[in-house]
Amino acid sequence: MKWVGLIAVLFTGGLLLSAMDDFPNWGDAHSPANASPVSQYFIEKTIEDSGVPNMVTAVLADYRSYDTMFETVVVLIAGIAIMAILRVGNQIPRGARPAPVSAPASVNDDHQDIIIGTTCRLLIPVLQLFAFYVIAHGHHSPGGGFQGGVVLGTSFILAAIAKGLDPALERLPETRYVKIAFVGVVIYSAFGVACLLLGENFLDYGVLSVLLPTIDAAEARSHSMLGVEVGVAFTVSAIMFAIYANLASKGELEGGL
Amino acid sequence: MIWQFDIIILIFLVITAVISLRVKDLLAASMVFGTYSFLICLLWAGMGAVDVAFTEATVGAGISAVILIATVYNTRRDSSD
Amino acid sequence: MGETFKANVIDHFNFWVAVVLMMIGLYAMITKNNLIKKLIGMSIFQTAIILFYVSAGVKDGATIPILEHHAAETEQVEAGEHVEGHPVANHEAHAINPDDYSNPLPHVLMLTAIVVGVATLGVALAVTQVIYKNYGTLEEDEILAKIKAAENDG
Amino acid sequence: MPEVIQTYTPLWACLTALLAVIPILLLRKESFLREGATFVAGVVMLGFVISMVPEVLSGKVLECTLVQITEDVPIKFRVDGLGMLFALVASSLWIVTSLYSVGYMRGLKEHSQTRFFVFFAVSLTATMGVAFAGNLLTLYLFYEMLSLATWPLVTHHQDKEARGGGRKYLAYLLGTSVGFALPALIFCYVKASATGLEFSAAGFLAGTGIEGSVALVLLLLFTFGFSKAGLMPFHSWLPGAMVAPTPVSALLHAVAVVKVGVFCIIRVFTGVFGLEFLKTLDIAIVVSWIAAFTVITSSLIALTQDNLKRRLAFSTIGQLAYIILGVSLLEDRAVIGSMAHIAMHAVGKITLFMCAGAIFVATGKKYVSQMDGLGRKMPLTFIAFTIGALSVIGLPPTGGLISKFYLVTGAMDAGQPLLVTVFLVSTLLNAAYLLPIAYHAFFPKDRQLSSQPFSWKSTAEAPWAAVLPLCVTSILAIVLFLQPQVLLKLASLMVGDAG
Amino acid sequence: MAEQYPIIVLLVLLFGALLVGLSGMVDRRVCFPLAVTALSLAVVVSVGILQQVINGGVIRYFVGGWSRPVGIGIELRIDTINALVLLTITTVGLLTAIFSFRRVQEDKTEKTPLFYVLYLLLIMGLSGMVISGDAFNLYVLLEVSSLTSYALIAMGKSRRAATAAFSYIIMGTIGASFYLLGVGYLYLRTGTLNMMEIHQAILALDGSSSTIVVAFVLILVGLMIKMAFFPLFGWLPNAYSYCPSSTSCVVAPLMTKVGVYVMIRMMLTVFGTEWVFENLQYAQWLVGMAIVAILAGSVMALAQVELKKMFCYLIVAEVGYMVGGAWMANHWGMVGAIYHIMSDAFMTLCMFLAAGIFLKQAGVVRIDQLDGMFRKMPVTMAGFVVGALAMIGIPPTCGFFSKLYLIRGGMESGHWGYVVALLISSLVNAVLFFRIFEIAYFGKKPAEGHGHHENHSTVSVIKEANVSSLVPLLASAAIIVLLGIFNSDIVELIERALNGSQVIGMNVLSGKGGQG
Repeated sequence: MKWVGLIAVLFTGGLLLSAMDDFPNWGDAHSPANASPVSQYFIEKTIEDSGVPNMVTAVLADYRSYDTMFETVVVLIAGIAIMAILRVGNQIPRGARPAPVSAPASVNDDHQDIIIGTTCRLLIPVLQLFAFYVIAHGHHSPGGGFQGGVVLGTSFILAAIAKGLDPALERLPETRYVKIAFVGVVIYSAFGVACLLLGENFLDYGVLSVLLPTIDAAEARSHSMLGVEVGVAFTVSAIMFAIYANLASKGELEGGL
Repeated sequence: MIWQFDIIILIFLVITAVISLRVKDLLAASMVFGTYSFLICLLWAGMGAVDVAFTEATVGAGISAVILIATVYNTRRDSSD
Repeated sequence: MGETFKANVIDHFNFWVAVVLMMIGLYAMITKNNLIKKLIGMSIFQTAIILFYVSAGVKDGATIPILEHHAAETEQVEAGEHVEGHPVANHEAHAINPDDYSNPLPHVLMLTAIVVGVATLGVALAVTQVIYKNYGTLEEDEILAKIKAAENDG
Repeated sequence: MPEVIQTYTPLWACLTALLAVIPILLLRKESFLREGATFVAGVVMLGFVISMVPEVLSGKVLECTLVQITEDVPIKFRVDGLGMLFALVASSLWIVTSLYSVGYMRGLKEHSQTRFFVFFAVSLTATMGVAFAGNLLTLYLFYEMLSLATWPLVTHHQDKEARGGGRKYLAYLLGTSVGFALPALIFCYVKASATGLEFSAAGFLAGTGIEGSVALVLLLLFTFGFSKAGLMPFHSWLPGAMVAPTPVSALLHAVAVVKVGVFCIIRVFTGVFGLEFLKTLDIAIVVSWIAAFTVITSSLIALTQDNLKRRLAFSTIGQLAYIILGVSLLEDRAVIGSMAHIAMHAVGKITLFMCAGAIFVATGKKYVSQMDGLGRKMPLTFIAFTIGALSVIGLPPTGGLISKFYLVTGAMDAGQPLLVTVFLVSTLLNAAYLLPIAYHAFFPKDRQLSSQPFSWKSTAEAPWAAVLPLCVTSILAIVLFLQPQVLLKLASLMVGDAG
Repeated sequence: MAEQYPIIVLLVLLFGALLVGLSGMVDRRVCFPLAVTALSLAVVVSVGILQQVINGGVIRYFVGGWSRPVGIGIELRIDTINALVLLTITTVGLLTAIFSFRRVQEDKTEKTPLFYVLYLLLIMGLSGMVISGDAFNLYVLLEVSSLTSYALIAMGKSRRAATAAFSYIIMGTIGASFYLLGVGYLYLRTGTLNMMEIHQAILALDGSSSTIVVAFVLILVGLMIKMAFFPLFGWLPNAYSYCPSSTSCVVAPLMTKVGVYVMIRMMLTVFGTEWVFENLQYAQWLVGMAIVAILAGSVMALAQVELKKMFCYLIVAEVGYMVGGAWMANHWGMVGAIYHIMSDAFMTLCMFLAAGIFLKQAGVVRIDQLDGMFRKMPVTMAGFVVGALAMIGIPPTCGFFSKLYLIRGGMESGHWGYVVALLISSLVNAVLFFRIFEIAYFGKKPAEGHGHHENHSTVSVIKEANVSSLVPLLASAAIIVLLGIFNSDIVELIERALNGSQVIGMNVLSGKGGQG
């Protein structure tokens, strides 16, 4: 197996490198990829089309927002898949989860350090605030729904690591994060469907200006992008936490690390 | 981007990748993988791909490493290779 | 000296390293015995591909693909004033030089790829845990031996 | 070109048997009504077929296109002389056989009779489909359908022997049809799809420029591909299929399966290549010699068989090879003889098989050696047997004489004295393996048996439903000797077009 | 509304999944009707799309309205070929969803909502892949369908489901990553992701770029892993045979077929046939590999004792059919390959549905456990027989006609080895299926000592499956026959896409496609 693998890998590597002399130079501004009309368009017209200075956000949430919608769906699938795989025999609870009688008698208790506890208590709100900033300010600075969503999810994960999974799950129980995850995709696609209903193509946000008479098409795009980013953040944050919660507890959602 | 800096990171990248695959302790491997992610995120930031870097920092160095560690915790730390 | 070195190696150095990283990851995916190691290899493979894409979008002397804040503010206002309905090209005065900004498209694509990567990793880790529950090991050869033993019993 | 009439009658004739499946299934609890349905369907089918006879005799061709299944080639029915001849034989003998099978199956209290009758009807549909097929694709379609529909019949007993026989049956038939006939078909499709693969007297392959070894390979692919014709070396499914209940053997060997095989080969010679085109290619002689070899070999093997059904099976192989030999001579008279032989042999052989079955039902005897003196017990059966044997051998006063006469004169026309000899030698062999059975049945070797006086009261025939059909077919064999005109006219229609 | 059909077909499935997920948490009984409704709507819409394409030619749908310049947004592009494949996907999805009804009734773990969410998203991913006109968007949807199928396979109750899923994940990720890398190479050289624009750029490069060649090889290898082309099929048999029946019934017919479709799409639309067949010298090699795949798949199928495993190896052989057909550089070969995508989807569906019913009703895993099935489950066997006849290639089922076109292509282009391999594989199929028929017809082999008696009590209670299982089976059998009977219409549609201006670069294919 090792030899087969090695040969396959070397062959692939040779193949990949064989085209190297045909490559444009690294950093060449006039390489086909960089000088293509598509890329030029993004750089030149983003502001005009939607007034969003962060081109990445604009391309992500507007020009190629169809991709991004499915990307969100991929995240959703990952969460659902992990629940489907790991929660074997574990009933997915309907309604409220019974509150744990006492703090779980797991190893976590030993690590329930005051320093960690305090740090987390300080850190988590800041993290969450930062997450909202990242989501909201994605138009102007690096960031957006994905990054913000992950940071938001991380804040819950941090809580789960520091205090144990159960307290974290009390705040964000399974039914809730599953719902949030679904709602995120619903929000995203609802923007697209709204455009559809107003007679334009799917995700053609410009037409949404009809709904708010004070804004024009460009602004409508800008605001819609924010809207879909919020949807992305919903799904991503919930699923990131879901992934962690399931993986950390072997799908039992109790105890944790 | 200072290209010397770029090269140093690239070399370190290869080193961390090899280490994370060769170390027999899976927990250590996961940690080194986190380092790898962080290095590659630095590299991207240097290349001007700030959004990608940000995402990699949160997802690669953050979530990926955490869920790897969570799995290692729930299974076994030692590995034959 | 510096110039020739740059021309011969640096021009494609990023691609070279990306390919090397891919090969490391791919080799680990194929040959490693431990399932977690396979998955680390998978992640390295994927990040290497991302590195490849991002390298393709780099421009010498260009900045990050975010327009400067002030310029953005003014342009936004202008856009709001001049454009009714569909946006039309009318910004000759504020022409943005594409060479000044990195190519944003690979970045967008790679955001997607990163997220796909972590999703795959999560699912794979979940499967790994199930395998561990079933077979009590994460070594491929031991799992195969146990499967064989189970088949011979049944 | 012959005048073409568009009509759906061929379709109806074909569908009648298929539609009969529904009442058979519905009436599965009422065995009498169920068999009544089979019988009625047979009569209706024969009615449809006969209704087309006058038009065909007057030189017209009936056509109907069902579906345009590929761009160029439709699923199409086309009734010409040869198809008519075959359809007549098949549909009339179906009635007889179904009557016989009622007697046989009841007599032996066979299991799963409904299934038997269902697949019986389906195989008849397929046979009619083959008879009326207007192009090669349709022919192939129904050919395969027949292979599959007859498999449950062959393996009806569902025991180990049936399993083996059935396996061999399908392995040979499907193997050759998929392995040889299908590529040949597709090759034709590639070469001549513009002609719609439609059979014509001139042959649709004429003018496609195939020649030499390619044409020979193609011809052999077809000849061996339609291995229902039992040409050596792809013959051994036929004795294997003897495990089937006798009505099946009768139908299979006399009517449906093997005749479909030779029919397809005749179609290939007369419709795909065309006799004239084959003459220019000068390749048919290869097939002639294969057939001649089969004729002699199978007759010799038949001599050694003690199981009556197996002996008849090898006889069938030889007789089929006659037909192929005749058509491969490419002479008008030989071809007419071949076509007529389909009918003559069918009538003769079905009589023989039904006799074998009747003997089995009445006495449980399967082996020739056990049949000493049986003629005194079952006089009607053995009289019929004798007539059938005469017909197969080709002696007066039976129809077999006529077809054999045409075949032999055709061989003379072709200037192949050696092949004439083959015909004559094999005739002697036929007589050698059939006539002693009849003779010893009436004049047993055992003195004790022969000394007993014969009286009608001591006879023990099979049930009337089994005896009546074989009487009918033996009479038919004689009638065909006296009145062969319709058959010969139908057969010569095919040759006349070419000339 | 009609011009929005391309997106609606996906949205119906997406919202179906979301609704199932949200309402399924409240009451899981709504999952099945919701899923079936969503899939039925998707079928209706894809029929609408097919009609539109037939009447109005290629549909180009620009998501977000970004049509100028082409390539900044994402384009959905539907010609007759992908309209047909789309219809196939949604139909298979609907039939299997109906089949899954039993699973819902008996599922006690309350995973039903999760199953249907993943199921609908899988169908959505596959449909999206098929109609996408953007190389990267195709990757995203490829991952959507891959992730869902990983999860669906890993949900199997068998202990080995997880290991099978793991190797599937590893191989699938390698495949998808190769595809992604290939698209990266393409992007590097052409600067766009839109398939048509890439094609224009490749034409402009005039075949001189080695990057494009490497990109093509990468994409091809990636897709070959995804479609389980020999020798990269190792993941398939375990993955498809240890998963729940309702999963295997949708994954087995569709995943490999969509892989083949994407390969053909790459050859036709992205790289263009002149480039692929004239600039690259791989065609002979690939046909050769296809021959090996066909023979190897057939031989390995012969060696199997488990029913589903046998079907899995048959899939490997069938993939060989299609790859070989596509790479013959012949009009009829290509037509046959595309037609076979559809016919094989339904044939495989029929096979796996029957296998699922046997497993459910009688606990059949091995072939020799099928004894006496003709008597015990006549209707199921009837459906199975139709599927089996199609696999063997008996007219008038669709299997015959796909073989007809493929062999015609092989003969016209002189690939005699392929023709022979196809015939051998047909014969092997005949042996395989008649072995099954024989067992099902005759019952167990007589020489089986005590095991026979033990089984007897369980065997006698075997009953015919219920309606929700039989309807999809019989429907797929009917579709197999209908596809065969109306094959000339379908082929006409395929040819329209191949010959017309819909797909660029058909000179090679239509030039050689004349009548011989």
